[in-house]
Amino acid sequence: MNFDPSDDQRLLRDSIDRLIALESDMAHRRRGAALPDGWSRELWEKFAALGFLGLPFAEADGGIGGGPAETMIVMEALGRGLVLEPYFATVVLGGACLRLGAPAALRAELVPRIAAGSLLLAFGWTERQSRYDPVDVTTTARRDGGSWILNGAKSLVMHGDVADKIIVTARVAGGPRERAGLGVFLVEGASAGLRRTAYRSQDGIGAAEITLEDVRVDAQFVLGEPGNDAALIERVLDEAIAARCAEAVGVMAAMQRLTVDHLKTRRQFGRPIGDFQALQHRAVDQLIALELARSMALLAAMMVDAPDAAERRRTIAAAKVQIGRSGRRIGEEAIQLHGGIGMTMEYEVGHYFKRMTLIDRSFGDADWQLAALARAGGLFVDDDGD
Amino acid sequence: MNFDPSDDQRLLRDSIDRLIALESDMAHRRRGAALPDGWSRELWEKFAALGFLGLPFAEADGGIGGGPAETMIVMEALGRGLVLEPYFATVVLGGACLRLGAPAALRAELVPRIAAGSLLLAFGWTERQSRYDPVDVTTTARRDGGSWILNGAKSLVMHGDVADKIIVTARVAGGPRERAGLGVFLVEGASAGLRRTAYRSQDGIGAAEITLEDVRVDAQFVLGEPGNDAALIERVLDEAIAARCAEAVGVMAAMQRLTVDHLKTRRQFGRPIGDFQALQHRAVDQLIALELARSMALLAAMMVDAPDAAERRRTIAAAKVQIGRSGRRIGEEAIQLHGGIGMTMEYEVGHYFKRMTLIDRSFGDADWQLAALARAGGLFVDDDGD
Amino acid sequence: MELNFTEQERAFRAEARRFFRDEIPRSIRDKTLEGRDLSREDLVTAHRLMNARGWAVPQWPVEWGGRDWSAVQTYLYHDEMEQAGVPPPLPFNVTMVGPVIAAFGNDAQKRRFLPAIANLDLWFCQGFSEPGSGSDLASLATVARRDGGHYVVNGQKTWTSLAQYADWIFCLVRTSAAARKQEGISFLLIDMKSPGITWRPIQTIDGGREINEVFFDDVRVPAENLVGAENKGWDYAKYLLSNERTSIARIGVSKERIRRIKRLAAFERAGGVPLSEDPRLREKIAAVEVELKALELTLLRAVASDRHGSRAGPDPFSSILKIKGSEIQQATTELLMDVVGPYCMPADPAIGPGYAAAAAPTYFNWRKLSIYGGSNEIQRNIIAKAILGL
Amino acid sequence: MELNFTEQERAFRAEARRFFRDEIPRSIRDKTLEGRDLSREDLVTAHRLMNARGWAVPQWPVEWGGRDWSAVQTYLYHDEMEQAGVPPPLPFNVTMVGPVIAAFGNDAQKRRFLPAIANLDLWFCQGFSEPGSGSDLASLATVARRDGGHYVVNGQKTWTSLAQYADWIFCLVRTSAAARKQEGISFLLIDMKSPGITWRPIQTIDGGREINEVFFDDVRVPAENLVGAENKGWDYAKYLLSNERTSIARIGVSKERIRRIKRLAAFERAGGVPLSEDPRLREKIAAVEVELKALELTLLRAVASDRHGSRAGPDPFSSILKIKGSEIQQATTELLMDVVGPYCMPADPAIGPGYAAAAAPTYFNWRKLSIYGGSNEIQRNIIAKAILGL
Repeated sequence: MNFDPSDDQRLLRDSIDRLIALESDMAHRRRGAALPDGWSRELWEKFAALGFLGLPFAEADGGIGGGPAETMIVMEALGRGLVLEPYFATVVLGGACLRLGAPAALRAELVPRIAAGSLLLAFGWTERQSRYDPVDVTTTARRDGGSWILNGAKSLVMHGDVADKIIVTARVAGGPRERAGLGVFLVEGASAGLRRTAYRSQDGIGAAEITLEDVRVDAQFVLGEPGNDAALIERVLDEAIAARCAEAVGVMAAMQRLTVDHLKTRRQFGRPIGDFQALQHRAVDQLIALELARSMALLAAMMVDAPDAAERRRTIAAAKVQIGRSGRRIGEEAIQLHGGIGMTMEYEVGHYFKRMTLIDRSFGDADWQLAALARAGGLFVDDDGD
Repeated sequence: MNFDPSDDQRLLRDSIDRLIALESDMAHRRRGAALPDGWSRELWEKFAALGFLGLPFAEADGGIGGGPAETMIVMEALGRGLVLEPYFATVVLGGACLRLGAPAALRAELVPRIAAGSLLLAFGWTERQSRYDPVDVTTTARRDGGSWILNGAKSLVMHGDVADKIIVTARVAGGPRERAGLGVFLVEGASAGLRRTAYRSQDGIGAAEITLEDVRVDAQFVLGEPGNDAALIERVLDEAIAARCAEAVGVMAAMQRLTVDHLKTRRQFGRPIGDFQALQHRAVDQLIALELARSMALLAAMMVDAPDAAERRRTIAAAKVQIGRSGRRIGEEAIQLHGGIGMTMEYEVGHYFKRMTLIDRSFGDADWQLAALARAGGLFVDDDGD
Repeated sequence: MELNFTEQERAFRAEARRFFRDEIPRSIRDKTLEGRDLSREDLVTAHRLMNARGWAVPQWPVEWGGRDWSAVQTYLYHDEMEQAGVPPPLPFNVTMVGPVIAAFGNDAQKRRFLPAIANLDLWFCQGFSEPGSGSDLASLATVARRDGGHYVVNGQKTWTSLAQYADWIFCLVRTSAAARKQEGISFLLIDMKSPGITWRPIQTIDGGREINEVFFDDVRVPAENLVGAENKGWDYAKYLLSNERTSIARIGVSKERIRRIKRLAAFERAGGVPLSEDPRLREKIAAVEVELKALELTLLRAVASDRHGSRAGPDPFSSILKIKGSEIQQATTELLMDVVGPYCMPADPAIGPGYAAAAAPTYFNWRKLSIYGGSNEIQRNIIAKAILGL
Repeated sequence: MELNFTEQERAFRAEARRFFRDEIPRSIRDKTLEGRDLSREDLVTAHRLMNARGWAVPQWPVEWGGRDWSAVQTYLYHDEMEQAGVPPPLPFNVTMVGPVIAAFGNDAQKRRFLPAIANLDLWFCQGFSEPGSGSDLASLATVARRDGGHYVVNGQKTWTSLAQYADWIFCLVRTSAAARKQEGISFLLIDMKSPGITWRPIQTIDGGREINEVFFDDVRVPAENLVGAENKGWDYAKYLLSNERTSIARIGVSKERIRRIKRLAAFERAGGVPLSEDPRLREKIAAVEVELKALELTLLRAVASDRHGSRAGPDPFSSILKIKGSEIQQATTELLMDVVGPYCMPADPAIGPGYAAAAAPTYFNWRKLSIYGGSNEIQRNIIAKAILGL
């Protein structure tokens, strides 16, 4: 057991940190947000040039061959920088769908384009009624000769506004909320019958509602094995959650640092407010919440590849619970300890607070994941060897 | 609306306060606890002489005619004094059973004896499997001519060790946990077939496990209307809960006062520890918890007589939730802020902490009552006029 | 002890309920209830309807339009107003500057300002906080230098709500560099159209543009606009802030929000079952209801023992109401997010059910409740000192 | 980054598990797991079995019986010991006085004491706290006056656990009235049979009689029993306390308790249904499990980056482990009360299921976990200063 980064990982971290420091300060973000997409294609090209966009893909497919630890390093930095670019949607979420579900030919075709920055993906897995349940799918896919015809609507598709291709879940058989009968399809964004309603989320990230009316998907764009894809979908989502946990740690660490800085510099009653013991103790509780979250984000990264899917699910649910709880506590306290200035868009901490809030509310909030964990028997089950 | 006590209530409060101050300090309590019953018959006689034992009964029955507000005043003082004597079991719980369930002749016979201090009661309503559910009764009562034959076991009967008569719930019809089919019977303590296992509770209060084997109860000792007594039992228990809420307020107020005194007198690092802002803020949170609890104890007293049983149940459940949560918080913080000394039996605060813990765990703990409240629709239902 | 409302009190509640629900336009009330923004016109309309009935300034002295209500009546009035979704009469006018002028102003000021304030013919905003003085309000640095019949004001105020609508601003300004910083502060009324005043909106994290910075650059203010005595402004400010704290509990608002959340939960489903049947959510809501009920009773205890309504002086008990009231209001914003689930995420344009749109912005915005009006930390300091004697 | 245990580490865990479960008597382990009191003999038996295997003092220097384990191994050793319900080797000997003697004692002291301490031939107790100095330990008032070849000790210690079993006591005593109170403290070893020592048990609120007051009345202590330099005792005490804090996290104890609570929940029914199927209880337990797992990983992060095992100096990170570790242990005591329900109330004789008897006493007793070893408030002060720089 060794939590220290390898030399390569250290280089990766330095590289992404440098990029974030240079290109994702508040002024850059504001400029990016004002662009038509809500983010900067220019910065995206730099991501590509530095190799970040091919990070998690196999070298054989044209990627860099990074694993969950590498993704964690990058995502934490993206959280620290409140990056608006579609890294998570394209490389992590879309990337996982391709890595785990796409046939080799399709991977060989698409991975180099992702790595080059010329292909954006999104993953539509929620629907209006589904809340956070990935098997609550009513969108249908029916076979039509060699291809599939999709009908339905996917909701809250992160970066679905800009994605060139949209990966969607659909039901090929089975009733509502049945695990059996799900499929995953790669839909061309410009398909006839696909309509998007673009919107911005509370944290400035673009997204879309997507409707599918007799949208045709050819056989080579089918991921996984239609009818049998629940496990694939859950695996992709757990991988995504682990990455979001790392992003959240970056967000929390920034809020914690900003708060301590504020306590040291803001003076009231003739001294830095960090002299007040009640505030000191609350800053300590922020730090503790951060360290617990960081630990669980690490654990989530460790478990992405775990052979036992049930154990993976339990652990990643637990990580999301801790992230949600730590994040809410750190965020609310960060605003409170900043006072009025923390409530303004002109100051950084509020932006982090909003991103953190949305991370909690995406992919199953803390309550939802806790319920899932409890149903699955909790973390310490029978005599499990540790 | 007027929360100020009337002149009579003020006199009552002064009277009980004086008695508690004189007779229920730590030294007296220690002596009482060492007696065979675990409390002082001598003090009990003073309760009688001062009229406290007849307090809630109608004057026509030989009582004083006090209502829930008067019981609240006395119970709060008993909590402040950590009284060990069986006031709650005999006068509040047993008394409510008689007032609400006994025929006039029986009341006329028994109330004067209670008021005189020569009759002790207990109420056995829980069983091994029932946890806090008063309709989960398996003890049976079957009619035998003019009398009833009881079989079964009642558990955790407060002051059941010393009670002269024990009021028990039993099932005359119906299946497990059915509301219909319950009866309430006044059992002579010396009955053939009644066996007690006496024990002391964690807070020093005596209690007993009671088994009933073909115990005969004559018709005149039947309370309520056998087969139809669920509402009576619930009414009695709600009245008891309201009284325990008041007792809890006395306990909490004592812990809060002791804590503030300790913060003012204990010196560390060259100054009273009450100078430390982190401790100040926690003492403030104790005070807030106390005031919220006091408010809900008042509300519970107001609602004991409410005509709408469902509304009464909801409100009293809510009061018990607040009492449990405030009590745990105030108690745990009181021990923590006292440090080591608070952990010792030689110092008062730990005794209060234990009593508070047991109050929470009796008559439905905070979680149980919260669940009951939520099932009943919560407190603010439709457009309820306030 | 009489622990129920009297017949008269119940009748008054019914009257208030009728008035607020029947005579304040539904379109305005719905905006409040749904967390949407109200226009200046909405606020003026509601305010003037209340004033027309004589209900805009009930807590003022009778000669200036007050009603001499009991504290319980005042409570019922607020409770019904809040539950009906009626925006309260402009607090800067009614709860803040009005009572200060009525208590400490001279006759000319009372005649000039009070009727206009009561009818919202003049809109006041508040100039207390400064970038350098938030919790430590007395450290404020905006200076008013006497120059003949005028004060010349220089400095900057911030966190000024609705300055964009305001005709006047009431300000704390430093008129003397006294030894104790509290002793050199005065309370000035300033016309927002005075040369030298500029303001700039500050966007808050919920996306709103309600608060502003206000800058004073050699602004000349007639000396007659000084309220009370020079250098005594700190006392007036404390008086004002303690009035604000009680009303900040906003129990009626929380009641209405909880009822609404429970209604909305029936429209949302999880796993095919209405969320209103989910024990977890129900218990989470019930836990907030318990605290709200406890706070309401606590307020009533304070109110019922106060025979003089809200005109009594500062009361450390009001700090308890402020702390818990703000915490409970904040808790309701989290409950609403729980109900709308992932649909709290979209911002612009709104996506998902209409009631979801305000969930996250309100959660963000209401973080202010534990910050302004004296942060909850300051309230705890007050209680520690004034009640606990620490 | 290698985020899994190595093959060797897994093998070591298995070895530790086998040893603790097969070779420490089940009767002793069950007492720990069920929250019952252990006798002196139980503690001695378990301790000596571990020492016989060379596992009583693994973190000591190798020449005195240490094992030179990696920090991960040390963690696994504690984790398996705790989960098996094995009482740890007497902490006063092994974690407290032993490492101080090994680090700061002279050769004669090491030879005389270390082997005896390691085998529990000598039982040490701790004389740090005094009635007037708890959190402010450095304000201690017990005086040791030099008189020829002896110190003469007068004063009182308190909160001394298991003094009734002890042969010796290690004490902080004041040897100089220095300007800084930390500078006049020395670290003395005192034979409990010395004339002038008396002790008195203090009953704790769980009913236990584990802690004591110890009185010193002109107790003559040979000067050779001074550890290290005179007036340098404060440094040794800080060294000692930081060792204690890490072990206080007791993650293995919490793991075992949670598993046990989940097992017991299957024996209890509410409304006819096993409590283990109640979603509310399950989620409450799961919430504690999440924090426990997070704390375990946090400890592993600290441990894995510490190549020198627990012999490294004071570490403010250990304060985090102490705070959360104590909070989680306390949370498990509430969960057990939740499971046993009203059967946490009976005390004497025990009533209800056997596993209920220790529920409330453990809840009461474990309040100490956030008080002793430097209260959680003191730990927060340490973190604020040492990590946050406030």
